Amino acid sequence: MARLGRVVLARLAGSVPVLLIVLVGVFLLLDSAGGDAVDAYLLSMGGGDAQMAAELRTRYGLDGSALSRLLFTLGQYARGDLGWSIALNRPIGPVIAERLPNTLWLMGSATALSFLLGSALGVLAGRRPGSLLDRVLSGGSLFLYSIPSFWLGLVLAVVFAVQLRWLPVSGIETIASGKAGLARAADIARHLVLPVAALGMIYLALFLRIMRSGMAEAWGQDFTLAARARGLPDWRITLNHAARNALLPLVTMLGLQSAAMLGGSVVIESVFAIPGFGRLAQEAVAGRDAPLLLAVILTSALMVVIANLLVDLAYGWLDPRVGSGAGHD
Amino acid sequence: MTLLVARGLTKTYPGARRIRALDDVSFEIAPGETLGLIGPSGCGKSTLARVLTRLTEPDAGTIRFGGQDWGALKGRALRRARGAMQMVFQDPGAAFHPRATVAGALCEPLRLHAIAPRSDWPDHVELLLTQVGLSPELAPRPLSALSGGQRQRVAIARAIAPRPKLIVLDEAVSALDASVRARVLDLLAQLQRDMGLAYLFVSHDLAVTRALSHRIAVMEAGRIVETGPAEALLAAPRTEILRRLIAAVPTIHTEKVPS
Amino acid sequence: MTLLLGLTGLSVHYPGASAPALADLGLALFEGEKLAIIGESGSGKSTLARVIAGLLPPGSRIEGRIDWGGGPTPRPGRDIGYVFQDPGGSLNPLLSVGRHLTEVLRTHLPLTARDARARAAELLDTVQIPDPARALNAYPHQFSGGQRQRIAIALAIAARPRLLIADEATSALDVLVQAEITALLRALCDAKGMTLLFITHDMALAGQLADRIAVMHAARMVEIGPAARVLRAPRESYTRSLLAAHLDLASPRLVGEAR
Amino acid sequence: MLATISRRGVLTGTAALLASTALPRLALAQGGGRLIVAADSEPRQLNPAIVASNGVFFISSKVIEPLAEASYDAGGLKPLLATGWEGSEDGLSITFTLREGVSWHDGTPFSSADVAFSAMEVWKPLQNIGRSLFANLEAVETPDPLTAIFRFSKPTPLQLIANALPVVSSVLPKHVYEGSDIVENPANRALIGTGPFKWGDYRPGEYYLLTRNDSYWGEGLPHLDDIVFRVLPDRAAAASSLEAGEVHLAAFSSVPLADLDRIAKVPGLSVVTKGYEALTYQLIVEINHRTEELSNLKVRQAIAHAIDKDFVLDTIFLGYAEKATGPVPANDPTFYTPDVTTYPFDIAAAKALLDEAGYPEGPGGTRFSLRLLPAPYFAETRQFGDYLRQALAAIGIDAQIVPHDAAGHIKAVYTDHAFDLAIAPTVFRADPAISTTILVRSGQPDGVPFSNQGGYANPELDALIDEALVTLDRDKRVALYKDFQRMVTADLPLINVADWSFTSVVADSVTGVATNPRWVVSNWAETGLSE
Amino acid sequence: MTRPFLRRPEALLGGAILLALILIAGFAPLIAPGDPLAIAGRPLIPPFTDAGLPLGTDRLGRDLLAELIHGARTSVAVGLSAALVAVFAGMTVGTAAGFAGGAIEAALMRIVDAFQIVPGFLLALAFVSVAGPSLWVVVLAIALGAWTGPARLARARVLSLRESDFVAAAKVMGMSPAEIAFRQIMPLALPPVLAVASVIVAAAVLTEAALSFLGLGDPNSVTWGAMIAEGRNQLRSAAYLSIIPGIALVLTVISTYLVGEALTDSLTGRDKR
Repeated sequence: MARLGRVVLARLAGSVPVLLIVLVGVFLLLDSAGGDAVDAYLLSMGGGDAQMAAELRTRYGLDGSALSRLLFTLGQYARGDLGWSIALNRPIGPVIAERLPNTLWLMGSATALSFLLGSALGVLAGRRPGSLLDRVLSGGSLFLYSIPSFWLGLVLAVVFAVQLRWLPVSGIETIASGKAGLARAADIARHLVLPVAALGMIYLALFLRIMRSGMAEAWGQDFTLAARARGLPDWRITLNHAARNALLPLVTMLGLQSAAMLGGSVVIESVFAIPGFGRLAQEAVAGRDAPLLLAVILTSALMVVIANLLVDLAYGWLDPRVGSGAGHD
Repeated sequence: MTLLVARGLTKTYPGARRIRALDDVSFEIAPGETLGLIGPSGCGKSTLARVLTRLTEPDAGTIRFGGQDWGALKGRALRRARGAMQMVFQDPGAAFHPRATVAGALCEPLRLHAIAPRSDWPDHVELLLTQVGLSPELAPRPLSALSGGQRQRVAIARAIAPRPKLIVLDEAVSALDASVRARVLDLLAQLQRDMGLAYLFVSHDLAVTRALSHRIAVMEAGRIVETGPAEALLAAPRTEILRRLIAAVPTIHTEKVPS
Repeated sequence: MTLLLGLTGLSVHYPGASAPALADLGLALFEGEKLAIIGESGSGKSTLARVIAGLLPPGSRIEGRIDWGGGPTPRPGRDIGYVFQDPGGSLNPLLSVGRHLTEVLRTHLPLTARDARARAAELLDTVQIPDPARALNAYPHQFSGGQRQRIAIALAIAARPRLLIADEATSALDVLVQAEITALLRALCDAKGMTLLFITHDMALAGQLADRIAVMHAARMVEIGPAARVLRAPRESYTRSLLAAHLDLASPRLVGEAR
Repeated sequence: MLATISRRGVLTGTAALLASTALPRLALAQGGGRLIVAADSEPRQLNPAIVASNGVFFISSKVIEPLAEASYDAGGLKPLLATGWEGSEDGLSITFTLREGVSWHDGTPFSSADVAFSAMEVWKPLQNIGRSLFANLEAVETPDPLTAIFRFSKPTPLQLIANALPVVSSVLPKHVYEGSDIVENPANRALIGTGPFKWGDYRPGEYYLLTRNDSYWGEGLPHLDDIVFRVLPDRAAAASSLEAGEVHLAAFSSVPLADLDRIAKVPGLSVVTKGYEALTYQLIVEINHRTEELSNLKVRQAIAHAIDKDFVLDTIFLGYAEKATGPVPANDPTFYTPDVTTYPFDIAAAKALLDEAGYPEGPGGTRFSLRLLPAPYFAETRQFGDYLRQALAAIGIDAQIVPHDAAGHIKAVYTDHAFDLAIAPTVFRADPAISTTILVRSGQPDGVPFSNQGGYANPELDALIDEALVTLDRDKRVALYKDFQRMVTADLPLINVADWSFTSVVADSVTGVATNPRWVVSNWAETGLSE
Repeated sequence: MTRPFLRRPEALLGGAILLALILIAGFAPLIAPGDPLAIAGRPLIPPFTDAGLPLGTDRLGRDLLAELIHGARTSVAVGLSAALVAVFAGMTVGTAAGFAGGAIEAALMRIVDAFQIVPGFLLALAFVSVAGPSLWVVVLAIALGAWTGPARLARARVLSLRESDFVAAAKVMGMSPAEIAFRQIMPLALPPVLAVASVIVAAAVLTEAALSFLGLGDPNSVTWGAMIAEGRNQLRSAAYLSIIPGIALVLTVISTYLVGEALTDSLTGRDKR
């Protein structure tokens, strides 16, 4: 375990320069924008006078140079402080802590669903490439893959929430319900069904296709032929030999897609009114709140780094040729 | 006068196991001579071939070739001098640009070493193809349309195009079927006689090496453990490794059948 | 001599290919004999091995008859063991050697998990893998090429098949290892009374191992007979040309002795 | 005054009124219950005394009350924390009589000291509207706990202050704010007021929870147990939440106009247009007079002629708006006059004016090009932008839409002046002096949103605006503002296109809806739930 | 054996749809002359009820068919341009990194990493909000999140090709590094990148739609995403407003995938057995 800890720490340390590039880039982007946090604030007030704007800029330190503001923010990070959000008028740390779980739930469930179902269906499709089942699953996945997730979300909401009233329309849990423990978990789960379906479908299709083509590739390899020559039962060759090997590119793809999934959740959060990272980022951009946007991007990037690390560890565990996960690159 | 003198070549590959691929290797090759280099897989013979052709830089050691400090040549000077030392690879499928045609592949050395004006290239290509026993009609064909044996002949034609003094043959016939291999070996021997070429013939196959080599060097674990004239060496092996290599050659227990 | 397998008028077409991979082939294989099939690349020798083991790709068209003497159609793995050319490729890189072996053992034999593991260790011992108990937990990439081929042989013979097919089982190996594996195959067949179908492109190897030799050329079997007779007095010109191309330490050299 | 600004809305509004008040539901409504309301935004500053805007009032007006609220009754005002107000003859003071027996949510009694503190320490120095409105406020005297006397340095019309009261006079507890940094006081995030509801909880991005104030001064009020504002920034989500029965009320047109017809037919839901009469929004075309072509009155008139207001009303507002004739909306009972220059839709006239102005059609029919910046924060302003582009194309003006997000738009128009035409949704706040004259008065410093940033300067108009500001006589003041409307429509510093207000979609179970002209931003003490 | 590209039925189907789309996009001004945003009739005419306006009109009375046709133009243009920018940038950086090695490679790959760990859509969102949603900004924003894939692919391919025999042969022949890099290796590194280009095109079309859906599209041109976003508010009352552009979108993306998949198979020699 100590070794694993070191590996994790080393990876996180190694990503520091990358994160720095990200932070500086995003800061410069937002800094070049027309309008600042005070413009956004004045809009929300319905106007104000020039002196007021000047006072506000001084109050929020917006009158300093871009460099000094960047250094100030980075200095805060070095002290483990995420800073103060101008747009929300709150410290950023707690905001992130409130929103992160929602996005994680959405993303995590969508990933789990699409990965499990996608790989299982991919095995079915890839078992006999070219068969009727394969054609149906491949065609179906291509269709799912081509549907914009926001559109799917809209339709699902209309059908299942508004018409049938089986599931809630939006939100992450019943507001101020006072529920706790299992009842709350069940409530959150009910709220997640539709957004997870909308977000997960496209990745389900993606994973299905990758698994299927991985299977097709595995069938062309000597070891599956050798397994047939050894008289192993069909299911065993499919699962233990072909599928197991086809899982490797899928796991790699899981890492590569983690950033994209996080991005995809932005639109879904908007459709289903889930207060998550995507909405926070939109609010940050709209409010020209550089510290908040930086914190959101930093946290997302960290999440992606961690997701990739987990994927690498899983890869190392799946593939004995790769060391404990540290050596895989 | 020797064509090539290698002294103290040493090469260690970095990495976890730090394999010493070449360990103080020294040898000579005379003009027009074939030196066979034999050894089990992993003994370092391919590394030696790559070090000689300057595809890999040694950690230590010197190479003199054609009176020049070959190992010290750099950049443009090296590229210009390369015409004198060519190489033929094991896999005739991988040694050409995947989209090359026969003529295209053969024109590259002509252009790079200014062997002939552009207008004369077609004639040279035709000549080269004839020299390696191929029909000039193959010239416009893509290499991927040729058989393995034909491709290896084109590789040899490409190697002789810049009129080299030495050709390094790295397992050059190992991937070929026996009957094709025999004919390619005949071709190599004939080119040597006609052009006065020297060969470094790297192979794991003792029988093949013996057939083409004047002298043989035996490698084991990065070192040359035994060198000598081919027949004499095989008649009286001094090292265990050579004895084992000899014993491993499958023999048909019968007199040769007249063909 | 009991007939193990009879092939009559056997032809094979691969899907999408115009020319047959095997054409009108007849063969009788007897119990306990060692038959070598030789031929150059594309001659159909591997197709022959695969059609017998039932390993042709789906969509292949088979004509003619395959008759199994004494009993029902054998099951691959249980009644027919198959060793492939590439020892690396035929093992699943993600499964331990132990898993490979127990998987085969428990598929074909009524063994408990513990017994299967013990049996697996014995098998590894039989094919001379050092420290079998530890080897069970190791993965294919941790072994050398020769050892991997030994493991592949252990897998092929795990269920004590009547017929062992070795499809170019030694040609991807180093010369020194090649001899050891050949010896192992011979010893195993002799000890267990297995019939051996040995596919190779090497005349001499066939001669060393086989009782009978069949020569394939362009999808047809051109000659079959006792090994000594085929090698000593080939009836077909193709066989003669193959023999002529064969090189061993007694073959005439192509170059003069070193000056 | 029962002004309903929608032609089609009269019916639905009345129907809803019937449904909610004519039936004896009020009696049933005493049962309390939880009202769930869709909220489309989360204001960063929730204190209504600092930020006097509808987004803030929507939530905070239930907790913190002003001195008076708008009313349908004659006089237009209903007393809340103040029971009476009286101006002096010289216009230099206004005396407020305060309500007895009011206490803050923390139990402390409410007194004139709180009003004095709010006026001098918050409204005058900090509040977006108060900063100009109370610029001349010198002191607030508190002779006794129930009397507050506002003293001004210049004559100040009582009419103006009274009209502004619902918006500018939210009273803060002195004991909570005194001596602190008022803008950053923690109480701004957990409001303490005198209102019918107490601050409950806030989960950013999810909801605000307000709970019943059991010791509210109003007899038997409020009816509801609590109010939940559910954050639903997405307009379609608000509609489906209503349909799914997850939300009782969506205000501020959070249900898209285009969906109203359908949703009005959903059983159990009604569309209500009442309750916004004092919250009139004006769709205006802001003009950058620095642009050479636009400095020409004929060009401005041509543009005014090119706009088909009927189309705008029917298609963009689907009837939920009224044609604007000038800078004061027709539904204002006091200041409005229809006697102004009007610009009927007339393409030929528009073209002729452009020809006269010296901008003939070039090759391809284009006379000149303009940058058009529609404000991005309302669907209607964006759609009108799309329409205006087409309308201008018809008279040979090539308008390219320059898109910005909200903050970018504010900066581009009001600070950088990087526009030729802009489309803004300004608010008419019951008196032209509060936020209307600033749109045309010269001398506004750069960077002030919703003010004259088009570089328009008309000394005559400026003088009129200044005069009206210190005119105490009611009738004279009204007359001055009628002149103001005539001058603006004649010279077109900007073009008023339409006046619109919002709609609410309300579940039939909600009672006490639209009981005053600022209903959605009032305290909802009388709102209840039946069943 | 790889089947030639044109002998695959799915490729033919996809290719036919895509070709039709490109033709429609190219000749949009001829098929539907005039400004597609012009008001053509009464608002909200349902489809197939008015011969003059076969697909009906939208909320402002604009001809839906004209919008759809011109929307194809935007979608195709944005998809192709974004993919082009991404592939070009990715190839350049990836090839440079693969060849240069050492510190330059490390630095370039850190930048690639940086772009890869930031959710591309977040980045696009921020970029478009800040730079203002013109078509080129949208193209750039999409490319910003898409170029890392081609960069990694190109680098990996260059790294493996660098070690291959034919490169060694070219070296031994005396070819200069620059010639090896650009004449020998570059053309071979292109096919796998081109193969993913179709995925990038499809993803770009979807991303553009998503951005427009969130209100970040160029208001001066018609886009299908914006049409869906517009129609979304009438999803229940006039569903056709978002269903019609939705179908167009799905068709475009599917056909791009089909063509891309067939292209990948023939370019990389992969084939379904």
